[in-house]
Order: sequence, then structure tokens, then C-alpha cells
Amino acid sequence: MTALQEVAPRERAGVRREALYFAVRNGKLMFGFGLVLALLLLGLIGPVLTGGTPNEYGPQPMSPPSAGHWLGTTTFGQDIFLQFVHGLRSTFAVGVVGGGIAAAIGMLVGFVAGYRGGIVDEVLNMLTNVILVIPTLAVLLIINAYLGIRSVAVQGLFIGLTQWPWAARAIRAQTFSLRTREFVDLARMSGASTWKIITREIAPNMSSYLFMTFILLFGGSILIASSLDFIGLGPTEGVSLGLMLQNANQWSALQLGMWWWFVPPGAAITAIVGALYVANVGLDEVFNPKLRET
Amino acid sequence: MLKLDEVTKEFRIGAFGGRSVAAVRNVSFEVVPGEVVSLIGESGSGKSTIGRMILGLNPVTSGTITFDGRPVRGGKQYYRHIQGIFQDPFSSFNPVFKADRVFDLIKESYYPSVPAAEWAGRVAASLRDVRLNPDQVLGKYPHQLSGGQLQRLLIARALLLDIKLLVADEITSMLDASTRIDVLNLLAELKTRGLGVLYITHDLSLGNYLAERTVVLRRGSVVEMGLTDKVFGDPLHPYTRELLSAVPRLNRAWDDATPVETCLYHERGGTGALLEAEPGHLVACARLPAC
Amino acid sequence: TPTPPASQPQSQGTAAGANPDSLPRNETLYTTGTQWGPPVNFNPIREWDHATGTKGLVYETLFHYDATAGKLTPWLAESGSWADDKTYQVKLRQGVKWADGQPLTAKDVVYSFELGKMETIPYHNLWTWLKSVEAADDQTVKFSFSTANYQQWDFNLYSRSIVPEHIWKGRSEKEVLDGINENPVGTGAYTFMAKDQDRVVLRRRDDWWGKSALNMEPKPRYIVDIATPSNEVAMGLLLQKGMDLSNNFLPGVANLVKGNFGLTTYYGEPPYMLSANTAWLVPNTTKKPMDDPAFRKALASSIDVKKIVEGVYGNLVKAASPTGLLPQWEQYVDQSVVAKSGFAFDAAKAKKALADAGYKDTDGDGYVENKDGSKISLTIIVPSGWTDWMESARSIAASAKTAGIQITPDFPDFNALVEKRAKGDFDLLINNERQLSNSPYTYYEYLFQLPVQKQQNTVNFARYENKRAWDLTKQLDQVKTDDVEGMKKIISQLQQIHLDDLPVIPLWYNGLWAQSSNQVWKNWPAAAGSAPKTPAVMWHNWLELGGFETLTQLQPSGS
Amino acid sequence: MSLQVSELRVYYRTLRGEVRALDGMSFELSDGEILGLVGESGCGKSTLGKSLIRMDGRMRHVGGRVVLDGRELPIADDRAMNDFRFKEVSLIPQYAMSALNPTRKIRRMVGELLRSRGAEVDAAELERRMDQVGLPREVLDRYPIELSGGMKQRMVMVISTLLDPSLLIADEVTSALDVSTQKAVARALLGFRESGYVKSMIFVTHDLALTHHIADTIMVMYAGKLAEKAPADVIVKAPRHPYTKLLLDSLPEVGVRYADRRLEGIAGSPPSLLDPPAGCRFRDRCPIAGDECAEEPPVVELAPDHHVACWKA
Amino acid sequence: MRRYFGRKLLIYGLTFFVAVTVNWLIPRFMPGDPVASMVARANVTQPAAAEAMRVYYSNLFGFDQPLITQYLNFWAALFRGDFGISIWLFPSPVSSVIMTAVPYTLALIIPSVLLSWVVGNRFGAYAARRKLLDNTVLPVGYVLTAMPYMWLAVLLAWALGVIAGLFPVAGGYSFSMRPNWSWPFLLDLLHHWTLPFLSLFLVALGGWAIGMRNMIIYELESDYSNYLAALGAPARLIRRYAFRNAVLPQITGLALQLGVIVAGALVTEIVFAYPGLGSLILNAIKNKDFFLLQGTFLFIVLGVLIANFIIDIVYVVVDPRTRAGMAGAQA
Ligand SMILES: Nc1ncnc2c1ncn2[C@@H]1O[C@H](COP(=O)(O)OP(=O)(O)OP(=O)(O)O)[C@@H](O)[C@H]1O
Ligand SMILES: Nc1ncnc2c1ncn2[C@@H]1O[C@H](COP(=O)(O)OP(=O)(O)OP(=O)(O)O)[C@@H](O)[C@H]1O
Ligand SMILES: [Mg+2]
Ligand SMILES: [Mg+2]
Ligand code: NI
Repeated sequence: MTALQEVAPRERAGVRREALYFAVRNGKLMFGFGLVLALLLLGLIGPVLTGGTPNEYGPQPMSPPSAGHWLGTTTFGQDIFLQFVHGLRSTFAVGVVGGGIAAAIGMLVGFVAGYRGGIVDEVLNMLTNVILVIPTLAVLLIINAYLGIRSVAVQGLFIGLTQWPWAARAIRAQTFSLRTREFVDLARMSGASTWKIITREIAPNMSSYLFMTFILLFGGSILIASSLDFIGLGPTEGVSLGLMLQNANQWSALQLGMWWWFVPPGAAITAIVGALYVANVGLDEVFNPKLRET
Repeated sequence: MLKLDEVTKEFRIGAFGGRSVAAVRNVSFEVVPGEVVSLIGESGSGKSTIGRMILGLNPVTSGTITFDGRPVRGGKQYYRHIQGIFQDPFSSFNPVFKADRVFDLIKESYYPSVPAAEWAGRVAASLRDVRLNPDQVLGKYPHQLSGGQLQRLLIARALLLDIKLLVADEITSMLDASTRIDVLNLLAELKTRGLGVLYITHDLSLGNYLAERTVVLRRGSVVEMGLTDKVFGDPLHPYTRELLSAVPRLNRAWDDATPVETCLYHERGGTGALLEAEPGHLVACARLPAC
Repeated sequence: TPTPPASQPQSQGTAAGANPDSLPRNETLYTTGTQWGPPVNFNPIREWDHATGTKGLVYETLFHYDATAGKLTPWLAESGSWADDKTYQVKLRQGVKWADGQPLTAKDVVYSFELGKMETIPYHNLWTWLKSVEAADDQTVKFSFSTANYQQWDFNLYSRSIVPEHIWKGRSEKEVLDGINENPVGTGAYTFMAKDQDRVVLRRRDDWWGKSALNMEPKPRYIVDIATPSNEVAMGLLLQKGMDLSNNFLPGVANLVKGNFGLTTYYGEPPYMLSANTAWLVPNTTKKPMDDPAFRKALASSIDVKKIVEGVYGNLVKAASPTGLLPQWEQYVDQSVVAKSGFAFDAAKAKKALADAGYKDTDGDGYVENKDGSKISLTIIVPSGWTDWMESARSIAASAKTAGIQITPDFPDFNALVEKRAKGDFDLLINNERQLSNSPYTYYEYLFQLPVQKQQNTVNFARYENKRAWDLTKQLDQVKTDDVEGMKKIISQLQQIHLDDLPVIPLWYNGLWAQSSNQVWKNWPAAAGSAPKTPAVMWHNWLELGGFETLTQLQPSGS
Repeated sequence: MSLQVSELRVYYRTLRGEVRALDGMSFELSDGEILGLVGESGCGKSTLGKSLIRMDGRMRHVGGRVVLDGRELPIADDRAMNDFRFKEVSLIPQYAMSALNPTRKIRRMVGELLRSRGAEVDAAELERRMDQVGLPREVLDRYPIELSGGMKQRMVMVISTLLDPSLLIADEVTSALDVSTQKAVARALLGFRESGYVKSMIFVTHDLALTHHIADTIMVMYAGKLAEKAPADVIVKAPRHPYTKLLLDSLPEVGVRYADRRLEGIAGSPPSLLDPPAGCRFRDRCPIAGDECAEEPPVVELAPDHHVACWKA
Repeated sequence: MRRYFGRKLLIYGLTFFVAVTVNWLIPRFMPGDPVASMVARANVTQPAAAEAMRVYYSNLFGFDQPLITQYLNFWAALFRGDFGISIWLFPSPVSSVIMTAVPYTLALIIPSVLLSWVVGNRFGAYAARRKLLDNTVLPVGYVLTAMPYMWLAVLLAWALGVIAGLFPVAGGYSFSMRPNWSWPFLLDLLHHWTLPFLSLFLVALGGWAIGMRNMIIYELESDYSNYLAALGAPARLIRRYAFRNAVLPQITGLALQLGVIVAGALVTEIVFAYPGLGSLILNAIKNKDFFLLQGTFLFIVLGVLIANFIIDIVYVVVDPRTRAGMAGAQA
């Protein structure tokens, strides 16, 4: 995973229109978002179009991809394509919930610590660092093992609750340098409240950065969720790409030559996360002229 | 109107504020209505810090700053009377918004009930005051405007409020010579309308051009202050002299001849009392018997 | 056939040498599927978690049990017989030596059984009906009973390890129960040679008494039992020819058996495996409507077990007979009772039975309601992570739905499930905690044991209270084991009660998972031809049920 | 004749078109001469400086020649220019504060740089030059972060001139410094010429007064073009171009006070270089502009060494 | 300097405290009763015997004491290096169970982290600003770093293990081997280590390469690079400087990524049944062995803290800026 580099906010003179111009011409960005969007659409529309329940047993177990079963069937005759499109949904859901919560906490902590400074910063920074050094998967293992995870939402919640520190740190650093900008002082002198300054002056200034943070958190959440699912600590109900991987592995799909069960979910996760990373670099290039190819 | 009394500012640095540096030490001076006071000193001498303290953006460590007899607290009511303009016009505007948003912020806080049309009128009037054509500057992003335009927008913004004191912190250093003089002239005009101005600069000639009184700052302490004529015409403190001699002038070569008098009193760290060398001219030390 | 090259050159040189660092492949048997973690103890008293082979290969029992023939085989005992109705006398073999050279004596046997007097020892309850154990002489042990539970006694005869008194004497209760027993000294054919995180290595004792006394010799000089972390890894190992015998449940292995992978199972076609235990659907009979036998019967016929057998298990298991008695106990099944009172999957019949018993869908949601009109919404619990059972539970819920019974699968973690099960805080669950044994007694004990406690830990989770059934069970216990007719008579009555009331619903027989590779060892047990008919498992307590004999029948593939 | 620039045109490629930052500059610079380059912000001063040593990725050499000591500088060819850099042309950049690799001690960095250019470090010479600008020797064994801004500035000056280049470009080297440091740095630059470390120098700034102190000749630029070029005293005392005059008029000298004399700025703003108007580019702001100003004024040598581009001069 | 480390140590101390407390706390919020499950595991039919066993284990684990005492005892035990007794592997002490697994995990993590870091950085630096390489190396990097560890692991196990038969797919060393210090055994260890190492290495490699590529582009555009270029310094020198400066954030990145890498190692071990902490954790979870799970968790936290500390030290040694900054901001 590529962590966001903690760089000083850039001068953004004339960024807006230029950004759009470069955005549509940036191959990385277009490819990344295109792929993610395509998979998202598949996840959204797929279940509606195909109908049926993904865990339903079918009459033809272990059959390779065919016209009837686009991605073949499982040991139990379940249609893998059906599971796949449903799995995409929950994978995106975990990403959104986990990434969203982590981004929200990260922003809150980062903004407050960076803007307030002083003792508030010290305390929040300490908290961030503490959680940062704790290996999160280990924590998630413990939590999931003890409390049991029933749903994608809860899984996302826990992932979100443990993922935020680096985002908080990055945002804090950004806020720190932004808050010394004079327009912040000017807003204060216009009688704006702290909250308003954070949300209406500082945050819009790093919107691209925040967005990139969210992207990385999103991808990270998906990866973590798939690891948890794989270990058997995933949600007990429903389908997700991670659970598909777990099942495929548990029922020895590869040893039995059923690559069609094992490959698609992993490839989809890789595609989503990879595409997000690529898009992220694309975004970086769009917003940071230095990175553009000249 | 504005009175600083033995103001000291220490910045805590390091983990948990383990160490501190004194950016401003025991500074006292006053600004009265209709007067421009210029604050001069080398980089890092604490000029901006004083400005920020007056604006309530940094708290003072000790001493008091009073405005019309009341201590500085910041907050909405305070800024109705005191406004500041900073060095860098580009960073004074939020780059993602249109430049005229600074007016909207003022309206939101101070004039929420003024009808939009009337407000537009006031903004336009204020812009014309600073000799800007409203059509040329409204609705544009900061990067579409020049530094001088932005600087004047900020002044117009301050004028929308009924201010009594303006803290102008190096507002001309980013401007080229011709724009700079326009802005200075504008400040001078405002002064005649009864506005008090604290003009912060390290360019002595600019301070001289504008100010009634001058305060020379060195490493956070006032080394010399008084009427501008006196301070510049007859600088008493060696530091002031050094500064003056280093200013490049068109017609005169740098005169190296000025010997830098060492001042033992100063070197011993005795920054104590400012002594009145002559009426209206205070020096921290100099060729005075006490030194 | 090609043999893996890795250890070939060394095999001759070090075959006889002690502690070879690399085991010769053609003299070593690799097994897995017994041990699920690092070997932690070599304590035969801990029958549930000792290292593989502790009992059976290192420590031995007085008898073995031959499930096919249905009789005890004398092992450490030369013979055993009932001197009178309440006294059992065992004659020990001459010349049996402990691994440290000391002879096995009657005192060792007395000591081993008297360990049960300690409260926490698993066979403590033996002493509620065993009065005393005495050594009549060095080779003779006399057991006197207050109540002679013949069926259970036979079970004990082949289940209790005999430990050396001269070494164990003076061990505290804690040590006996929890001790690791680091260097086990047994009478068995193997000793522990090495252990590590993921394996134990056993080496054959060439001075084992059975070589002459039984005229038997287990063929592998070394046995390496590997702790399998997961099924797919075990399958990978089998395919890589690194493993000779896997006692794991390997879903989909049927494909490999049919394919040309050199793998064998007991049967060449479904169900591939011998049966080891019965999986039951256990209703909580203290709750409505499971307290109603009519409902339970309707539920039983609503479940499409065939679908589970085919769908979930890919035909690796066999649907259970209505009595649930394992195929090995076939002779005790009273076919007339089954014909009259048995049940079979029939959604229509289930529907009708429900309606007849007064369970009707009054609110039109597709599910029947209680007789008083309240909703029926049952939950079936199986441990989270037990994927085959989870799938089965889903399948049960689905087929019950067609009959109009609302069941929701729920997967609490194992702990929570154990607690719920013990407290009776559940509607339905799946359970299979009774293995094949010498007698259907153990089966009915599981079904009918009374009294029902506040916490039911191992048996009668259904909390089914039927005094007559429990009395009959106890009565069965007291029938001599050679009195097959007497047993049949009682068992027939028990079957009748079971099928009438269905306190538990038999679903399918779990297999005696054993998939073996012919790469290095051949002559694995199989149903066909002259192959041995013993089970090929290393599971705890199964070595006495023929597992050991399987080892003696193996042949190196190379020869 | 040390440097001859003729009809130099360098444009920037941007999304909205080409910015004509240098649009036909011609001037000469002789050995030992210091040329002060002044002009409003954005008039192309830095562009000129960069063109002479290293063009960045967006700059495009459109036309014109640069000849240094009789050899033409291949300014558009990044590779070929390498032979001239440092040895013939050198630079003290505007960003001197961050020009030193933060993770190398200065001595080591200097050594590696010199060796990479095939030169050996002459420790004695290095130290002598440091003495000259008033830097203590232990600076060499420090990391850049441990130096103050003025020290870094002077260190960069020493490094840039180590190979005794023929031409040195000093781009706004003093703007970030306060007056006393500024004076010291300016003095050091003069000292470099005296000691022969550099032959000639282009001193870029927007501070006319400061330029007057060090430059022999002052060149005033306006909107990518030369406005006026003359010996320093001539520019200050007898400017001929209206822009120069107005610029001088707007300088508040010490002693000038608003109350006494009100200075005036130049009304209006410089034209966009994206699409500069035809004719004299100062026309719009010029108080004396006439009809002829619709034609582009040529650079004429009004007096010896006094070049002006104005019809009215 | 002392202040810097003091502060770091404070954070680590605090982290450890939080970890221990969380660790102690969570079991007390979970459903189910560990002792009950143990008793159930032992096939005790007699209720009396079961009860005796329950009391016995409850005593052993201290569940009958007041919470605060349990908490304090927990700390006291920790300081004695006593993580309790494993339930799953009863009666082995958790610490000894962990200790047998640790060498394997370390042998996997340390080389894969270091090698992937070094190689990844080299690759990334090499690719930066070289169009052709950038366009080939980078996509591969993205795909690698976006792969779920276990997916790559299983694919490798299948392709190189089962199909090609080049590498074993399970265990730390051959089942026919006995640990000893001989070449065949070491080679065997290496043979088993290769696949898990490779999957960890490859995934991490991609991440580092991309991070480095981005960092170095920043550096190549920086003022000091421009200055060097203006003085005609060869690209080699400029790149070397840029690399050195770009590596610094990557060191910090290493600290930030440790948790993720450890997580990856755990999952990979599970796939390859590698006898390290990952497999241990999986089993602890499956068997609801809290003591083992907690012990492993604490151990990992401790390991990561130590690693972080080492990285901190390295960082200070490598980056003069921090040292100067720490000595106090004297400008
Ligand atoms: N937020 C802060 N934290 C710590 N030290 C500070 C802070 N702000 C200013 N200082 C220090 O206080 C001193 C005075 O700074 P100040 O900005 O007031 O100087 P100045 O006279 O305005 O300089 P310049 O001309 O460069 O603007 C400096 O040494 C500076 O390093
Ligand atoms: N990288 C660039 N891309 C596009 N336009 C540029 C670029 N750099 C400079 N310009 C434009 O070229 C013109 C000349 O810029 P230059 O930097 O040479 O001015 P300058 O005289 O050095 O100004 P300053 O005094 O502010 O340094 C300006 O209009 C500027 O906007
Ligand atoms: Mg300042
Ligand atoms: Mg410039
Ligand atoms: Ni003095």
C-alpha cells in the first residue's frame, strides 16, 4: 500500500479548471476510475439483472464456466457469477463503510489536532500514535474473535475504527501548514467560529488530498476485510469476495482444479484496489503539476 | 486608543513546550487615532508577533494590550474595530474560493440583516475607495487578480467595518515599486480620516514615508522609538544607525565609514528601561550617561 | 512408480541407525487429520487431546475391539471372562514388557483402573458401579462390581490405557490429569522419537511383545503424524505425495478418488468412507413446539437429507437410517419397527402431519403457527466456521420451509454454542458426539440418559425425559455382551420409543475419513477384494477399533 | 565582448497558449561588467537568467542566439549545455535557501559536485573564498539546516563560483534577506568580481536602489522586452524611457515623506504576455504615448552604451 | 535527543499499556465461557466430575477473583513473562508455545520486509522519470501491492507447489527431517521458506516501488536537484542525492506499514501452514484459546513496538535534519 506522502499543501493558483483538463487526459486516473466504476456497476446492477440468491445450491456442482454459469459453479452447485456480483456489493460496502468511518475519524482528529494545536494536539497526537503503532489486524483479530462479526456493516465499522490513524496524521500535518496561512487568520478576523473555519476554509483547500486519503482508506479496508474473511472472521451472513476466497480455499478449489472459483474474487479485489491506487497516482498528477509528464 | 504595556511573548517549543523563546520582550507603545506608527526591525525581531497579539491571534505571555481601555480578547466584537492585513496577499485568500468571498464572510458575521442589494452597494463603494473597479475584481478567483489588486481588496474589506485601527503587516513587500506606492498612498489617506495604523515593515524608507512615529525593534525589544523625524534624522542607537546605513539608496553609496559603536550596557543584557534622550525620542541605550 | 528422491539414498545407510535426521521414505508412514495442533501431552488419561498414538501405539489397552466381527480381541490380556455375574477376571499375557524393561503385572492394571477413583479422571463414573480391583497374582486381575454393566464394561476393557505403576505411582491428581507425561513408557509397538510444533514422530519398537505373542508387526518403522492446520493443506500434501494417510474431511475428494491421483478410500464409490458417527438434529424438547412428538416427526420428514448428502457433502457421507444406528450395528436394527414407525423425507406428508397435529398456517405467511396461534420461528444453531454443518443447517432451513416450518440458521461461535447447548437455550442444533463403539448402549445412553440436569454437558441435549427409555437403556447395559438376542430384544423396544417420540432426528452418518495414497504404502483397507476391512484411522480411541491392525497389514509399494 | 545575446525569444508552453516571456531580447555584456537587470514582476527577468543556463521543461527556445566568449551557447540543447554549465556559466538561484541537499554535509556535497564535473577540490582555495564572504570554516562540516538563511545564501555563492565561470547569473539573491545581510551579500558579489572569480555577472532584482550599488550597467525590462539599458548612473540620473522614469519616481527614498511629497505609482498594469499587444508594450500606461507607439519601437543607442526602446526618448 | 527518545518511549509505553488493557478487557465482554468450552472438550459424562473440572479450571485461570485483582494479577504475571496457560494446548504455558513459533515468523518477516524494502526502493527509484520502465514496472507494482496476501499465496502454492512441484506447500521443514544444524536440513528449511517468503516479498515489493517512485519524482523536481542540474552535475549524482532523500520518508513508511506487513505474514503463514505465529493465531481463534490469543497479540504488539523503535533510531541516524531539529531549533 502506498501511504500518502506527507507533503506541504501546494499552491493551488488556477488549479480548478486545469485540474479538470488534466483529469480527463490523465490515463491513470481514467483507467483507475473506469475500472472501479465498471466493477461497481456490475455489483449494483448484476444482482438485479441476474436475480436469484447467491448461496442457492444448484444441480450442477463443480462445473467450469459455461454459457449457463458464466463463472462456473462451486462444489455445491452455487453459481459463482451470482456470488461474484453480490460479493462485489459487500466488498464495496466494506470499503465505503470502513473507508468512510476511518476518513471521518481521521479528518476529525486531524483537523482538530492540527488546527487547535497545543495540548489538544498533544493528546490527540499521542492517541493517534498509540493506535498507529498497534498492529491493527491483530486488534481486529482479537475483537472479531471475541465479539464475533455478523454483518458487513459491523465489519466495516471495526475496520474503520482501527484504520484512521495514518489518515489523521497526514491530515493533521496538512492542517498544520494550512492553519498558518493568512486566510485562516482573516476568517478569524471575520468572526468565523473554529468549526466554520475548519469546514469552510481548511477542508475545501485540501479536498483533493482528503479524497485521496479516502481512496487509500477505501482500498485498505477492502484488503483488511478480505484478510479477515479469509481467516474465517468475516461476517457469517451474506457473500463477499473475501468469503468467496475463504470458501474456495476451504473447499480446496485449486487442488480440485476449480480455478474459476478461486481466481475471480481475488482478481476482483486486486482490480478494485489496484485501480484505486492507480487512480490515486493519477489524481496526484492532476493536482500536482510537478508530477505531470512534461 | 491602542496601548501596549510591557508586553512579552514567549513561544513554547519542543515536546510539551519544554523550552521557550522570547519573541517579544517588554514592549510598550501606543497608537492614537489618525496616526501611523511604523514598526521596524530585521527579520525575526518580533514585528509580526506584536501585530498578531494586537489582533488577538496570539495570546500574550505577560503584560497587557488594551484597546480603548479594554483588554484584547479577539472575538467578533473586537474585530469590528480592529482589522489586520498580512504580508502575503496571495495566501490571505482561500485559493479555492472566489476572492470576493472575504466580503461575504464579513456580511455573514456582522451584517446578516443587510439586504443583498444594499450590501453590494457598500462593497462597491468600498472598492472604489481603494481605487478598484468593482467590475474588474468581483467574481474572480484570487489567482486571476494581481497582488496589488488583492492587497487593495483586503483593505476594502477592512473598510467595510467601522474600524479604528488597522494592523498592516508588511503589506507591500510583495508588490513592485509602482503598486507599492499606490498602497502606501491609500494608507496615508485613511490616516487622515482618523484611522490609526500600525505599519509593520523592515523597509526603513517605507516606514519613513508614512509614519508619524517609529518603533525600532531588535530581537524582541524596543531599542529606539519616537517621532519618525527624530529617529531617522538623528538615530541614537547604534543598531538603528546600522540599519539605516545598510539601506541602499539611489543617490548615495553605502557609507562604510559609520563606525558601529558597541554598547556595553546592551551587551551585558541590560535591555531595561528606555530612556528619553530628548522629548519624544526614547532609546534603550546609546551615548547616554546611563549606558 | 517413481518414489520421491529426497530420502532415497540415505534409506539403506540409516535404516537401522538410531535417530536418523532424515527418515527413510519407504519405511515411514505419514499421517494427518488426528492432531489439530502441536502435540501437547503424551498422557493417555487425556483421551481427548493426547498426542497421536499415545494410546494405541505407545500405551495399550487390555483388549481391542473388532467392529466387523463384533467382539473383543485380547490384547494385553490373554483372556478375560466373567467368573460370576459380578466378577470379571482378566488373565494377562506373559512376557509383556514396558519400554523400560520392567514386566507388565497385574498391579499395573489395578493401578490404572484405580486412577479412576480420582474425581476428575474421565472414567471416574466407572467407580459408581465397580466395587474393587484386585491383583490375584502377577498375571490375574479380579474386578468386582456392585452393578454389572456388561456393555459399558466391554467398552472400558478396550478403552482404558494401562499405565506403569512403577513410574506413575505417587503422581498427584493434577499431574495425572494435566501432566504432560513427557517421556511416556508404554507397552506398545512404538515409542515417541521426536516431536515438534507440527508433528510427532514415532519409531517402532523392535522388541515389542506382540511380534511373537500376536504374530503381528506394524509395517512402518516410523510414523510421522502431522498436525494439519486445514483441509486444503492436507489435500495439497496428499496430491504432492507427501502424505500417506489423511484422516481429514476433504470435501471434493471424490473427484480425486475417481481421477487418476493414486488415492484410495474404503469404497470406490459413494459414500467412499466407513461410517464413524451419526449426525443428529437435536430439538430442545422442553420448548414449544418441539415438546410435541408429532411436530418432531413432521419436522423429521420435512428434511431433505439426500440434498445435504449430495449437495453439501458431495456424497461423501451416507444418509442415516431412521434409527440412526451406524451400519456397523445393522444387526440390531429391528426392520419391522423401522417399517412401521420410520420416517422418510416427504414434504407433502410432513405438511399433512403438521396439519393433522393442529399446526396450521393461520396468518397466511407460508409458515405454520402453534396450536394456540402464536408464531413458530425456530433457530438452528451450529458452530460458526464449521462450514459443512453451516451449509447443512441452511439446507435444513430451506427444506423445512417447503413444509411450512420457519427455521433460521444461526452460527454462534463454538463457545457460545456449548453454553447454549448446556443450558438448553436453543431450539435446534446439530450434534454428533457419539462414536461407533462396541455396543448401541452408548448410542442410547446419549439419547435417553436421565436425570436431566440444569447443565447437560455431553448427552441428552434434547432434554428428553422418558423414564422407561432410560430404564430400558440401563437394562440393556446389564445384558451380557454375548447375548445378542437379549440385546436385540431391548434395542427393538428402544428403537420403537425413539421412532415414536423422535427425541433426536438422525440425519446422516459422518464418515470415517480416510484417504490414503498408494505411493509408498499399499494394501489399504477397502471394501473390495481381499483388502483388510479394518478402519484406517489414527483418531483417538480408534487404534483399538482396528486402526492398529491396519498398520500391520500395510505393504511397501516398492516391493 | 563576453556575452552577446541577440534577438532571444523564449516562450513558455501553457494550456492557454504560449507565454512570450522573452520576446526578442538583444544586449551585450563585456568582460568584468556587472549588469543589473530590473523590471516589474513577471517581465521576464528570471526567464532570461534561466535561458542562459538551464531551461526548464516548459520553456521553448523560439529564436535568437547567445554567444559567450565567442562560442555560441547551445541553450536549447540540455546535453550540450552541460559543458558550459558551472565552468562557463553559473548561477546563484533565487531559491538559495533550499538549493543545498539537506542530507549531505556541505564539504562532502561540494566534493562530490566538483568531482562529478571533473575538477578537484582545492581546500585552501575553498576556504579562502569562504573567508572572503565571511563564512567560518566549520560551516563545511555542517548540514545546510544548521545554517542561517544568509549563511546558506553565501555558501551557495561560493559553490557556484568555484570553477571561476565567465558569466554568473544572480537571480534575486537578496530579496529574502534583511537590509544588513543584503548589504553583506551584495558586497561579497562585488568582491567576487574583484578577485576574478567571475568575469561578468547578471544581477537580477527588482530593487533599483540596490542595483545601483553594485551594477555597472542597468538594464530595465518591460513585458519581455528591453526598455532601457545604460550605465548605472545614467539610468538613475538621466533615464530616457518613460517607464524607467516613472519607476524611479515611485521609489520612496529615505527622507521622502508622504506629508512632504506624495509619490505616484504607474497607473495600470503590464500586459499579458500570452497575447501581448502589438506596438510598444508600455503604450497603455505611458503618459506620453503617441500614435507612433502603435509601431514597435526599435532599440536604439541614443548615447554610447545607452540603449532605449522608445519613440519618444 | 534524549527528549525525542523519551517522547517516543512514552508513546510506546502508552501503546503497550493500552494494548494490555484492551487485551484484558475484551474477553470479559465476550459471549460464552471459556471454561465451559474446555469442560465440554473433555468428554466427561458425570456431572459431578464436570463440575469438579470446571472449578479446577476456574481457579487456575482466576475467573473467580474480583476484576481489579484479575487486572493487577494480569500485569504482575506479564512482568514475570507469564502469559498464562494455553487452553488449546493445555497445559503448555503460552509463552513457550509462542516461543516455538516466533523463529519461523521472524525468519519470514525480517528478510521479506528488508529485502522488499531495499529492492522495491531500488526498482521504484530506477523507474521514476524513465518513461519506458515507468510504464512497465509500475503497473506490475500496482497489481502486486493491490493483491490480497493470501490470494497470491494460494496461487503460488498451487502453481509452484502443486502443479510444478518445485516447492513444498506446507510446514516449516520436511516431515522426514529432524531439526539439526546440517546443510541438508538448512536447505530443506530454505526450501519450505521460499514460497511464503515470496508471497510476502512480492506484495510488499510493489508497494515500496510505487512509493519510492513517487517520492523520488518529488525529489527530482526539488530545488537542490535543480541547482545541481544547473551546475551541470551528471544525472547519476542528482539521482543519488534524490534517492537518499527519498529513502527517508520510506523509512517512516516502513514504520507505518509494519502492522500491515505483520498482518500479511500472519495470513500467509496460514496459507502455507507455516508453523509461525499466524498459524498459532488461527488455531487460537478456532479453539477459543484466549490466553494464547492474548499472548500472541501482546507479543506482536511488543514486536512491532520494538521494530518501530529500531526504525526510529535508524531514522535519527540517517537523517541529519531530525538530529539538528532535536538539538533545538537554533536557527
Ligand atoms: N508560532 C511560533 N512558534 C514558535 N516561534 C515563533 C512562532 N512565531 C514566531 N516565532 C519566533 O518568534 C520570533 C519573531 O517572529 P516574527 O514573525 O514576529 O518576526 P518578524 O519580525 O515578523 O520577522 P519577519 O520580518 O521575517 O516577518 C522569531 O524568532 C520566530 O522564530
Ligand atoms: N513555468 C512557467 N509556465 C508558464 N509561464 C511562466 C512560467 N514561468 C514564468 N512564466 C511566465 O513568464 C513570464 C516571465 O516570468 P519570469 O519568472 O521570468 O518573471 P520575473 O521577471 O523573474 O518575475 P519576478 O520578479 O516575479 O521573479 C511571466 O508572465 C510568468 O507568468
Ligand atoms: Mg513578519
Ligand atoms: Mg524572477
Ligand atoms: Ni546598548
